[in-house]
Amino acid sequence: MSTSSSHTHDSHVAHHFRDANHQFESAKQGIWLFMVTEILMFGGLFVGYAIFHALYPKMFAEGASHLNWKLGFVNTLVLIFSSYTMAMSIHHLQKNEKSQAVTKLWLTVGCGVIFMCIKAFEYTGKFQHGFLPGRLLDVVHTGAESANLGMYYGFYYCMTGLHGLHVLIGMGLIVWLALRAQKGEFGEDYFTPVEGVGIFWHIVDLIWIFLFPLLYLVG
Amino acid sequence: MSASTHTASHTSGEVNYINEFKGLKSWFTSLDHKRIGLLYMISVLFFFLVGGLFALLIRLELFKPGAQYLTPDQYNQVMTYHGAIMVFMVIVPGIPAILGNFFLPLQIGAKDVAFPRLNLTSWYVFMLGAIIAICTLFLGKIDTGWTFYTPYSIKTGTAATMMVVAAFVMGMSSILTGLNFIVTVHKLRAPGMTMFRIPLFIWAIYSTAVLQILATPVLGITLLLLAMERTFGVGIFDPNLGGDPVLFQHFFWFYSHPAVYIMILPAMGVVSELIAAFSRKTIFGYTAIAFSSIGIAAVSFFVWGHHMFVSGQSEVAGIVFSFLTMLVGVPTAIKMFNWLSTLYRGNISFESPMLFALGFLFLFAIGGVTGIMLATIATDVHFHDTYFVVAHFHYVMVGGTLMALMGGLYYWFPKMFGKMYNETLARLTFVLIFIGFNVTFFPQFILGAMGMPRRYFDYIPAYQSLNSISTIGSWLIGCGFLLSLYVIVTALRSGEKASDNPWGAKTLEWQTSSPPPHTNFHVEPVVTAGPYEYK
Amino acid sequence: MFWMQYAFASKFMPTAATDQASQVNNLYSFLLISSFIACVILIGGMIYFAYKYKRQSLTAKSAYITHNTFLEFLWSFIPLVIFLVVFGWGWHIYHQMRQFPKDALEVHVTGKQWAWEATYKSGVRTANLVKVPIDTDVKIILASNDVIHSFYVPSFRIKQDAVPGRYTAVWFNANKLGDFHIFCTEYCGTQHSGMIGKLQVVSREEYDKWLEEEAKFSTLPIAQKGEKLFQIKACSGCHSVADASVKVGPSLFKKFGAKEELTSGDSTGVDENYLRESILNPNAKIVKGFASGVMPSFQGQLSEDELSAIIEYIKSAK
Amino acid sequence: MAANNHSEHQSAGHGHHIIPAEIYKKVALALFVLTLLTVGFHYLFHSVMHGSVLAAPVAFLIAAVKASLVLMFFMGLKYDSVDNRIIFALGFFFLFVLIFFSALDIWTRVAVTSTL
Repeated sequence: MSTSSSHTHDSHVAHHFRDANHQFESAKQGIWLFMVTEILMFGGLFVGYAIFHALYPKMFAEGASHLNWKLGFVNTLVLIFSSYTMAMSIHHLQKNEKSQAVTKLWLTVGCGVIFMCIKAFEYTGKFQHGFLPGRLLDVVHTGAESANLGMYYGFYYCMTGLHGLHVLIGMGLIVWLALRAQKGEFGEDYFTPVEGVGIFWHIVDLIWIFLFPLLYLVG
Repeated sequence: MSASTHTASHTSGEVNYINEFKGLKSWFTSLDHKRIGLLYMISVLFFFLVGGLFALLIRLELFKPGAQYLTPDQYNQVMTYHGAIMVFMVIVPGIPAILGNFFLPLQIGAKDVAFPRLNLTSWYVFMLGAIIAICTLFLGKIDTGWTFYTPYSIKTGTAATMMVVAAFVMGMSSILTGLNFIVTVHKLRAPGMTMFRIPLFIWAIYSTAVLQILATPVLGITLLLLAMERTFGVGIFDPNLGGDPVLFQHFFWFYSHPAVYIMILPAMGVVSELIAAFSRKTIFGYTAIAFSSIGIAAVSFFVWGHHMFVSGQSEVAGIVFSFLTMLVGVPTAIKMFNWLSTLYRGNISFESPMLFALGFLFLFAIGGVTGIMLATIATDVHFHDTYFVVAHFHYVMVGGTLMALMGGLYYWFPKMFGKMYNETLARLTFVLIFIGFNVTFFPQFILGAMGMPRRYFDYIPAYQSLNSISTIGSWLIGCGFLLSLYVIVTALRSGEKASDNPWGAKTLEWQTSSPPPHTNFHVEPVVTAGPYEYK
Repeated sequence: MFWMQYAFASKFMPTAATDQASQVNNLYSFLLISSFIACVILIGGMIYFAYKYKRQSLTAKSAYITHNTFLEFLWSFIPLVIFLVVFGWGWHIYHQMRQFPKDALEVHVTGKQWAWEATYKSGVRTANLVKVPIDTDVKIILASNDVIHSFYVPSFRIKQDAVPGRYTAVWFNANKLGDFHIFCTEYCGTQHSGMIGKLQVVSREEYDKWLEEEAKFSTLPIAQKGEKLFQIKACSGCHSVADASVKVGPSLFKKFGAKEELTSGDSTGVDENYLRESILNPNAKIVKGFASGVMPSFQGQLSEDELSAIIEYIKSAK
Repeated sequence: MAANNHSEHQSAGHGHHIIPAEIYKKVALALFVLTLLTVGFHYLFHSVMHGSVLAAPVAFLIAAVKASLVLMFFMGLKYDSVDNRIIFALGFFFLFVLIFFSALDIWTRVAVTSTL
């Protein structure tokens, strides 16, 4: 077999792998499998959303009408841009352009910060006006017409909250990557963690791509 | 498996995975899949003991009608803990995490699983979940049954939220294990170990891992929504707020039906190994058994509605699910007949692992045919949620999985620890467990046919005699397991030294020393033939 | 010979008191027999092979048989055919269970923690008792007050969950007189196993007479009406009245006018207002030694008249 | 899965496939445009037509297109091994199974109504 024996065991390769590439491919498959579980977990929420959206279209429309789609729109653009910078950082690493890669990683973190700030701003607004999930929803204050509007906000907080948690975890991971990249630990020979976190970050983006129209626009 | 590994004899005092590093810390930080397998073994067997005690309590209370030792609320808690502990902490992690962890890399000729650090993490995550679950015992208890059906689980004042979080955390551990195993099977097979040369145990573990990956996340989100429901009353599963409690059952069984195959598939894998090894005969229909594992895994996702035939699910859905459930019967039947054919013209010996394997066939045959009775929609209407169901799934889960786990432990014990146990006592454990099991659970089929509902603290006098027999049987099972604990402990302390391949089996793990060295093989094996070449 | 197996199957099952139940029995008998044959083949084959091919010497050669396509086809195909036949048969019977006859006698049955409450069209209400005439189509419309319950009559081989928030239904046509058990088969909390009702099949005349007598209930003296309600609302499941024994909640025997120690440390006199509060808002004051949150609120479930009747009945428990 | 576990090496080799920066730029641009399109359609359906049954399907369709762009290029699935593509597709397939059967039940229930 054409096993490349040029770099059999460098420091990053664990003893049970044949070589760096073997390890990279394995790690990547692991990440993909993990992404499947993410898809199915968020998917469960989407299935619930779809079913109740079909059962209570008016209530969902009412819920969505209280959300500010402009904030969601800006956040969509921010996340897409961050996905782009994340992809580019790997691109730079593959070409061994280490400092550019570091810049792109920090840019990604920056986008994450912006996203979370907008989210926080949005949440505070909702809290103040009494748009809380389930039985906490302030019916009088919000002037809710549908009796179970709390369900919409249940979905809203569950989906965006879980997504936000993923953004935060992703940001933490990218900061860790950026610090390691600054020390020059990644390059064309070894960038497995960046690739893995990258895929994770894109899935976070991908989920938001569905969340934005479903929660803010269609409702 | 005629592998060209070195077969030099190993003298005692050789360095192996057990004695290479010393001290507790070396165990709790070990990345070695074998040591992690043992960590799982100790914890799972401990939880099994706890879950078993709860089971004995249940049977004790049901010895006679009326209140005996427990109040109804206590009984409901005991019943819930028995279910939750046995499902989430014993049977689901059982064979994959103990035997799978230990033997998956060995059987495919790898030095470790793909992600050793993740492997250790998954044990810690599992323990975290288990500890949270155990904590509920002291912080409010739980009485929902392991199924957490809404709206009861929303309304009950017990620590359901905490238990749900525990199940969520243990689910995460299950996902990580599954992920690890899939990549290991895909990427770390030894040279020459093609997918159709891996042992059938690996096919079973592999199919299980696929289920763990695909089904468990939905359980996660379901439990999360349930926790939300309890905390905020979002109304997704609460009928008072426009939600649908039956939808919860759909979500729950989307995981929990595949989960019963997470529990049984690895057992089937173990049995394939045992039957081939003790018949000294190549397995009949390797490909059919391998594909039936994958087939069962795939079809198991399409049948969950058979838990809901009378739940208020529509007639159409009920019929579709009944039809699809029948289809699962086919690969299961294939497996049974293939094992039987493997015995044909074999060279069969009856050491304790083989006894457990044959016991498995016996119990699984009964578990299987009663499964068809439950899949048939008209008869299920009568049997649903009665003791018939209880008996059926104990025949499959306990009679199947626990028999296979015990058989597997006895089979691989010499490899894991390099020591032999007392064979006579081991056979006695089989006799006790097998007889005790049938005495406990066969009467429950009849009780179910008579109409005794499950999760009953008390029952009408007509059911008494069978219940008493069942309770007596449970003591026999208890003695059997206590005896096996004794067999294992004495073997660990003063067992005779085992040879590298006491059974003369052909799979790769028997080609290395007992116990294996830290890196599993002294020389990387090169595989040139299938796993059961007894020519 | 079929009847013998039939007897074998039905021996363990409660009397089949409807046509459908007999049909289910037939299917079950078929399943039992074919299962028995399957087990004989599998287990018998296993024991036979184990005996016949017992190891004589370690070196003895075993046969080298990897597979046999024809056999494998057979034992996949034959079970499949059997399974499909069984499925079709099951479907046929189940379809009848779900086809509700027109003009059936409708009885509303509501599951609540922990009793079955039946309401007839004439307004007659009973607790843990469903009385129906023989040879009549009866449709039970199920609802639930709190959590999921499941209405199960073993003798009729019918079962249906009562799901809160919607109606579900079952129907039957009983062809045998007698009393049959109603069990709850969906776990519903503390008294799940005590939620046993009686399904009484009586002659048409007896049914009509009973219905008429029940209708007179509204003219009963107030304390007797309270006694009835005490049963219907399943108060009697948790509170004893005839003596001081404690069930789930405190006994009400000789309680009126007495003093109660509360968990809060205070004590209160038992008067009409205390009883009223304890029925409508049970968690407001908890008697010492009992847990909070056990008793459901009856707010909105009792009219003022009914409430007075129950209180009158408790007052009479001396 | 590969019948021969060494074959992964041949396809991947040492040099990972480097996706040109130009493609990333184009994909990002396309995603921006599609996001605008989503909002545009929302305006059309909501403010001009005052609600339409098409609103949800169209929004979902655009989101699906965007998601596949992210999957194929940013996540590099287009250039990845067959294994990984199958793995990821399985996730969506079983999600579909979940919604299909849940919906099948809910929309084929025959309503029973109270007659009191």
